[in-house]
Amino acid sequence: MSMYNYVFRRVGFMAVTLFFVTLIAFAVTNILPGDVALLILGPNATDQSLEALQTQLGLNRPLYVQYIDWVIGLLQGNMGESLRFGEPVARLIAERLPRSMMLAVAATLVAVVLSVPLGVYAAVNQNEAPDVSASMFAFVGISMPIFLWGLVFILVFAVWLNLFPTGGYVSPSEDLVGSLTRLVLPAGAMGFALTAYIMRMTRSSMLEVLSEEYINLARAKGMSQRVIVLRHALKNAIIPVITVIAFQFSYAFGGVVVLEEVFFWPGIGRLTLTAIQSRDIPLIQGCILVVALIYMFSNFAADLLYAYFDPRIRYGGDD
Amino acid sequence: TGGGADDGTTEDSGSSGGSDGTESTDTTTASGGKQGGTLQWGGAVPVQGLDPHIDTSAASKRVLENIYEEVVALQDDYSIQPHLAESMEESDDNTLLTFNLREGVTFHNGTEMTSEDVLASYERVQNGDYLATGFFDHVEELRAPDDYTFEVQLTEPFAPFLAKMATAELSVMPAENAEKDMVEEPIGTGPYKFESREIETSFTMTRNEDYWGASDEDGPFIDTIVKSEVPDPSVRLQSFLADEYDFINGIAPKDVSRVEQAPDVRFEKQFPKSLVYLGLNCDVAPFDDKDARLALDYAIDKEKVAEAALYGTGQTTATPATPGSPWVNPDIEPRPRDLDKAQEHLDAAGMSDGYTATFKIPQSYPTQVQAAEVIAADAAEVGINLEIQQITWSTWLSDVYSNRDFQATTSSYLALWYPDVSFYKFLHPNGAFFFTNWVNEDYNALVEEARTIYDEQERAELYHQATEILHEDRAGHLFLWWQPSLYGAGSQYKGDIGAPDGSTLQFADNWLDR
Amino acid sequence: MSAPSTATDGEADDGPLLDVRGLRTEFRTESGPIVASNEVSFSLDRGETMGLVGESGAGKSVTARSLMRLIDSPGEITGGQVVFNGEDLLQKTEAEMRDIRGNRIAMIPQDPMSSLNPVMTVGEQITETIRRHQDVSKSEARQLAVESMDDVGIPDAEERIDDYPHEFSGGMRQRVLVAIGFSCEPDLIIADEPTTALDVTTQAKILDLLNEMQAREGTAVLMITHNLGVVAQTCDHVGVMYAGNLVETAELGDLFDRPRHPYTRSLIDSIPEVDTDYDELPTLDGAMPDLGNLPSGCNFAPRCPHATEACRTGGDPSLDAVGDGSSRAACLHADDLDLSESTVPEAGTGRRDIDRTGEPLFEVRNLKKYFDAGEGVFGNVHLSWEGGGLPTVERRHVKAVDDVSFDVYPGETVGLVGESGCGKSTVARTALRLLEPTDGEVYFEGQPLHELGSSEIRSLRREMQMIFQDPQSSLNPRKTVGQIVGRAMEKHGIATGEEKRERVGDLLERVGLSRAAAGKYPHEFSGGQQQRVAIAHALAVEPKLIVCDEPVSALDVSVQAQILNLLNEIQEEENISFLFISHNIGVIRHICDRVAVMYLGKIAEFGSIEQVFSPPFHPYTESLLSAVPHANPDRETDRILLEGSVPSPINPPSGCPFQTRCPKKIGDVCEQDLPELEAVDGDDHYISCHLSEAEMSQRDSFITPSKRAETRPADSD
Amino acid sequence: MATEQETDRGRFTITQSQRDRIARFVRKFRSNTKAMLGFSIVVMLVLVAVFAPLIAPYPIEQTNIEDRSQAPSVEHPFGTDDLGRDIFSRVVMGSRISLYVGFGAISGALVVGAVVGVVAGYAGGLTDEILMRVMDAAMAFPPVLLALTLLVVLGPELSNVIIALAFVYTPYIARVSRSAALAERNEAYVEAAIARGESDSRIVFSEVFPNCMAPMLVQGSLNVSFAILAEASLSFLGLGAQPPRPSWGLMINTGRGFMETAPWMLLFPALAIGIAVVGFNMLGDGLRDVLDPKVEAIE
Ligand SMILES: Nc1ncnc2c1ncn2[C@@H]1O[C@H](COP(=O)(O)OP(=O)(O)OP(=O)(O)O)[C@@H](O)[C@H]1O
Ligand SMILES: Nc1ncnc2c1ncn2[C@@H]1O[C@H](COP(=O)(O)OP(=O)(O)OP(=O)(O)O)[C@@H](O)[C@H]1O
Ligand SMILES: [Mg+2]
Ligand SMILES: [Mg+2]
Repeated sequence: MSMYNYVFRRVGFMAVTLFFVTLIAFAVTNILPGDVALLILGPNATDQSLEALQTQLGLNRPLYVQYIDWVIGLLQGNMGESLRFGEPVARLIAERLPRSMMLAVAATLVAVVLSVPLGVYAAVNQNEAPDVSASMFAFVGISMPIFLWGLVFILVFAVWLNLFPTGGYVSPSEDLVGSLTRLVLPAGAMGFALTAYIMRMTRSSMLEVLSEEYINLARAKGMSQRVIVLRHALKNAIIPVITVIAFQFSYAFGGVVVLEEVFFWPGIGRLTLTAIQSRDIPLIQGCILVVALIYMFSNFAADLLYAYFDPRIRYGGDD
Repeated sequence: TGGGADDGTTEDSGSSGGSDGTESTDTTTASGGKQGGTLQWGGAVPVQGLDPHIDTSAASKRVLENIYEEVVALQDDYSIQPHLAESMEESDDNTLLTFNLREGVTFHNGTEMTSEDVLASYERVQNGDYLATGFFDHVEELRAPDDYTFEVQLTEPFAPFLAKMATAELSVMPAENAEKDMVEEPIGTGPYKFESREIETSFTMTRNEDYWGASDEDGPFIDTIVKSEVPDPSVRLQSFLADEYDFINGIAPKDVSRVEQAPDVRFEKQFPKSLVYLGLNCDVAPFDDKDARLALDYAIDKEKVAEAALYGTGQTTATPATPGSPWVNPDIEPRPRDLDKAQEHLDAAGMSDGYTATFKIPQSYPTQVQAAEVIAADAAEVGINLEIQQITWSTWLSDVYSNRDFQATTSSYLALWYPDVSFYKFLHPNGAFFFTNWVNEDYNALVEEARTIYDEQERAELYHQATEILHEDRAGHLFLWWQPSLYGAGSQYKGDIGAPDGSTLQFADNWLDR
Repeated sequence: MSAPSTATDGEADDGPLLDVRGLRTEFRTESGPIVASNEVSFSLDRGETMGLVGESGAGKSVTARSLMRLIDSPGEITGGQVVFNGEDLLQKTEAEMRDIRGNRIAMIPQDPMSSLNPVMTVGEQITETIRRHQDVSKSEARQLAVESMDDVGIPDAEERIDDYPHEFSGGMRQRVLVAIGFSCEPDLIIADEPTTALDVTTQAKILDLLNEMQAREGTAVLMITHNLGVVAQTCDHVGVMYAGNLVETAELGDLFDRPRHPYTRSLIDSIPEVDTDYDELPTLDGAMPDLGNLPSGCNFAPRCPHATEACRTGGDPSLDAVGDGSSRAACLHADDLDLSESTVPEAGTGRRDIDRTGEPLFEVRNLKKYFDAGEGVFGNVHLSWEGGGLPTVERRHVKAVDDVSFDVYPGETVGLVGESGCGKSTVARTALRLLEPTDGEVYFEGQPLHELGSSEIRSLRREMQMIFQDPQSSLNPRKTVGQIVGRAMEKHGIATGEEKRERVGDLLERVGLSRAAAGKYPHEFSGGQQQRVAIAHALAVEPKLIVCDEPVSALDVSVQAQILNLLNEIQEEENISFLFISHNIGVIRHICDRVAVMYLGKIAEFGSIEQVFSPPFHPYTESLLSAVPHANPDRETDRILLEGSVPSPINPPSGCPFQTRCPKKIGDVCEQDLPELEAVDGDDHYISCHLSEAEMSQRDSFITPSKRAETRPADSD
Repeated sequence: MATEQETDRGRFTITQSQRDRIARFVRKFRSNTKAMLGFSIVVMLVLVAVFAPLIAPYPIEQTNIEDRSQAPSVEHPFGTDDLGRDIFSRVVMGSRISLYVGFGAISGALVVGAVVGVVAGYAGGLTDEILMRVMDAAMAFPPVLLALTLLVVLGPELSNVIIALAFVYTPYIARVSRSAALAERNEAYVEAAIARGESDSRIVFSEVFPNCMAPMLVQGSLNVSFAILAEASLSFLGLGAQPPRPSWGLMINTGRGFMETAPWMLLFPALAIGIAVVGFNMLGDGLRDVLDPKVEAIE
């Protein structure tokens, strides 16, 4: 019952946010300097042909009309055509998105696998050696820009140790092993950088939960430390962590912009960068919109997971 | 706009269609000695458009030159010889060009090439809006009197036309394709066939089994060529050294010594590839003042700039003419650094304390960024404050080139083996790539005249004079250096690397010896 | 059910079940060590109940947790013995302790809302205890859990066992906690304020349950509370704690008849009792000292009316037997003092009469306030899946206040009483237009507040002030007391500059603080002092009406009495009217002239104190009054225990809102018709009920005015 | 808005209890290792930045090709870069850029974010809903990506980097200050102020705002480190600080090409960034521990 209401409400929020997302995406790209028509026609174009193309593309209509048209197009699944590639934006994105997804998911997995146990361990041993070293580890992870970790990982694991390829992408359907070996370094580098935040959240969430009354009661019931930590505390502590994980997942999509460049991973990050560098406005709009959508949907998924983990929401206790 | 262009300006840009597909699987079949194998190529700049008539980028040409061919072709000695034509004739007044086409040349789609196809390809350019369209202002008529004869009737003697015919801008495609505005799947007659590509990711070509020119000596040998797009030079080099590629292009000058020292690696250098220059906008202050330009010229130590950026792989110059060609004026040298003279010119310009100007550098060229830093540091010593702004290539195109909204910039031309391009396209107000706003009527008259002259000696004389004017008047193009193409290949990679024009690649006579 | 007891039966039968000797627990804090439990000694026999009372921070909980060795860093048990079943628990290993916790010694915590793990079903939380300590299978454990839920009176235990805690009401959750406590048939249960967080009606039920369970299982109980009423109703023995020490222990009767420690006396006296009538509550000045900074003599000496020079020096006295009764006290003068008499002055004259002939100062007519249910702008939009097919969208409202009318005359105190969530605070806020009313009219001195614009309202605010429940939260932590109080004067142009400072100083003295308090920040004061600052803030603008929303609920009894006295005093001097909200019947009884009893957003009964506390009663009023625990062990009230819990204000029941729980429900009429609030016995007593007056008058009055002495039977010695 | 008590004694004299408050804060702060370490690093950075011209032994822009890519030595403790410039001097001067960007961007974000957040949190209802949805929407774009796009619009200048990053981090601050304001909104002192007849704007800025500062400070401090990292990423992509400015990000970008031949070109600027980022992170973390009563209760 209440779960439906909860979802219903989240969808409502998302719709409003989505509206602003499209507005921002449109606004930001439409103040980009550089004449689209000129970019299409190239430097040799004449003034007449420029003007003709501008009219043809509808570039000299009022902005709000262009916005409405764009949104209507979006609703019909039409994101326009890339100026740079001359292909439908949607197709370009659809081709690359799964790869970035693969990278972001793998990175998030690496981060979660590293950080959640570490955070729990740190919280349980608060202010002691394990806590301090976990913090240190986390600090190292966030102390450098992600691309630098990418470079370091390449140098160490690919060039010096020659364990993994330096980069590139192979489709898993073609060559699963090759695909996975190429995934290791970028996912590792990004996962490493994401670890800190998730760990920090796990730790503080865990600390908070450990000071809850029901934990005291569990101890008063004679439960062992292990049961208390794993059964009573973690289940509660993980709930806010989910939000952070979702956030980091979408953050990973931001990180891929640079990281994909380093590992020449042909995902949406590189596409976006190309689009920005060549001022391919429809493509920029499409890319940042899609990345923003991923943010929104991963948050939405987090909200659902949240509800799944938290029976108060699942069975409606909030109203 | 007048005048076509030979090569584009740099190795970027372009807008054109393309197609996509998935990568093919590697199948290495060795049938006899050199034949077979898959070449893994770590490429510097991603392949751009696939329409040879419109795409200006060298990156596209590096692959398209293996797929498309032209009626005539450039040779290593910069001479032009018939290629798809068996022979050619020029009338005495140089206005009628007659070509006897080869028989038995087939396109990749299996149809035979005839003069219809050549005619259709040329008419496409003539009637469309392509790179070489401007050259057809000098064409009176195109004719295909029979299946294997093709004629070009010029309105007047126009030397650059034949040279243009040797470039991809006039490559031959099937008539049915020539009717299309945009070619998405390239079909040519060349030794390699287009297989598939994924934009910004990879490009695959396969050997053309039915290539008309196939031979045991000249290939083509390699079955499949896979170009992986790896724009970052460090990453590319690292991957190459980790044996992930047989071959890479675009080695950064700073890494040359590393590649040279690496075991089992072939280092190849092809000089010259391109000319890098400092562009000054002669329409706006401060560079509308010749003395201000000269002050900057004297302030810069060009040897040092070239050394800083190129690590000894390049060569400074004061002329746009290709080194070693007859067009080079041997008497003109780059101005040596002389701070006193610089100050004199500043005084003359009424800017004794120097001046400030923005310095827009396309960020995708690390050598130019490095050079800019040294130039700015040198200039600062006489009070000339150049504020570096890194900009993207498209910003460069729209702001600097198109709107001419800049004060100083750097850019490059690809190897300009044909002098008209060097002297006309960039420096004549009617040139296709004129943007520094430097106008000198004497100079213009000289380069215009040169276009109609077929005698090498005579033309060279005109270009030598033009160079003098460029130098004395301190044109908006302040030439910095000529730089080479730098390639690395595994020791298994055999054959000559590169193409006569210095910037593209021809793989036909290359093979893999694994 | 063989519990692995650590003691042999023989041993256990010898001594007391629990013998605590010189227990000492310290906390190391930044500002030095705090001894939260100092030399605490007491013993407890099998099946007995001992109460541990004292003000907040006295060390009750720390003592209880020390018994179970549940003290965490930075705390540490630094001395003493806890002999349980003949064995010293302090010598046991952690693993051995784990076998005892929840098994031989169980705990019932204070707050049912936060003591159950929200992500585990109640069943899981009960069975895990059982399986931890008993060698039973999963299904057996589940069966046992169902039984124990049955035992504590959770209906439909079989179905509800898989529910999550939030699906239970507060009272039901407390039952679950009781079930967990008793699930392994422990020898000792430590109940730390098990009913403090509950409404009176629920509290009464839980106390009954505890008594019943204890009687059945023969379990000993250590009952921690600050409510002497609870002690009087449940305990055999009492220990009184003050500043980390046990200052008196005695059998229940002895403690109330003849307290031996002056602190105990004051504690008993400070409680406003429902059945007595006094002008001024006896108070205990000052507050409990900071445990990190104890006085050099007897800890209580600074507040003690009987303190002598000897008390102020020479350390804290030890707990020694006094007289020939069961009492032990830690007082130098325990033998000399006779504290059997209350220090309360002779029964008072009651509250002065109010002239209600003129216009009321404040009048509320048919006030309604509906909130959007849920959070956020879309919060109240609700998908309804009823009726099958496609869901329909509804907007849902919390009917927090639904048609409430009352008035307040100058100089009068009108009380609003009712259980948590019935809408008291909302009435107050809406009437003052801190919230926009959904409907209804509010007049202040004849001016229609509901029609005024926001700037007019703002200037009227000078006349109407508010005091809140949580004094700490009602004072901006970043401003000094002087700034807070002075701001109000400045705002309404009462005084500025030097004059303002002067007045602030006067005002602070008026509410019992020093002038120097103006320069301090709120956090430097105790709760009681903070509430004084809040009162000064309210008084600063010389209002005619002050709305007090539970102004004393967060305070300890001794401090509570001080504040109530202060409010009464101020009213007398300034002729201010109060709208006084409380759920504490005793407090209402003491401070109000008239009272409105609220239930589910509506007024059930309205009239003067005498009228409301005497028949005829609204059935809800009756059960509310009957449920109040009296701090008098000899008094038994015939309590009416209400079934179920308060329905949701989103979907209130049809007809009479109380019909779902009413013990006197007469039938369909209650379910269908909403009773009017009608005058009974004279024109100013209103009851909203379908019952006849006779049916509502079957019980005696809850108050016997001016007969305090008579209701205290144990005066003779 | 100081009361007479304060103004009489002069604005900058502090009362005893203020002194106690500060002393308490200082004591807690000093006993928190993380906070102290972070604070020391930040102070050190600020000192280096302020005295950079005195510390740096060489001019930072003069190129010297003969001395290019020298390994660390006595004359050049951090070595020289590919144009022969002293890396130590450049790293020292670079601290100015990083701090300028970090502080500049985050001060901007703090001003706007705090106002938006506090107003939204206080006003509630539709205002809150709309403001927060806008912030959500802005947050949906990854910071570096959004900053990148903005920089293409604004042009690659340091001041634009600051503007872009301020824009990008505003929603983060707004979110934090909103939830702080929301919590404060429920405190009775706000209602007391309404009951006293205060105007909304005064309540927001004089009552609620000061109480929301702590979480904003924490978030701000963490965001400074994000901004420093983001500047590096933007420089990596060519849109941050412009050469020959000694931006750490720019130096890393150049240095990465020399990772194997002249690793010091990368190492020292990277270390500098790492230290700065860790410093601000620790400071933020530590501040959170010190300022958050809940954490205090736990520890
Ligand atoms: N973890 C701790 N750290 C420091 N001091 C503590 C800690 N726990 C308790 N104390 C101190 O011990 C004293 C006694 O606390 P305790 O919780 O036992 O009081 P209480 O009598 O149960 O009060 P209440 O009625 O408020 O529950 C308090 O003054 C408190 O300051
Ligand atoms: N701002 C609000 N939004 C939605 N519902 C509210 C709001 N404020 C109060 N309510 C609801 O209105 C009802 C009455 O609340 P109110 O605070 O007036 O009760 P109360 O009698 O003062 O209770 P308590 O004794 O717990 O203070 C409750 O169900 C509460 O949940
Ligand atoms: Mg307690
Ligand atoms: Mg209330």
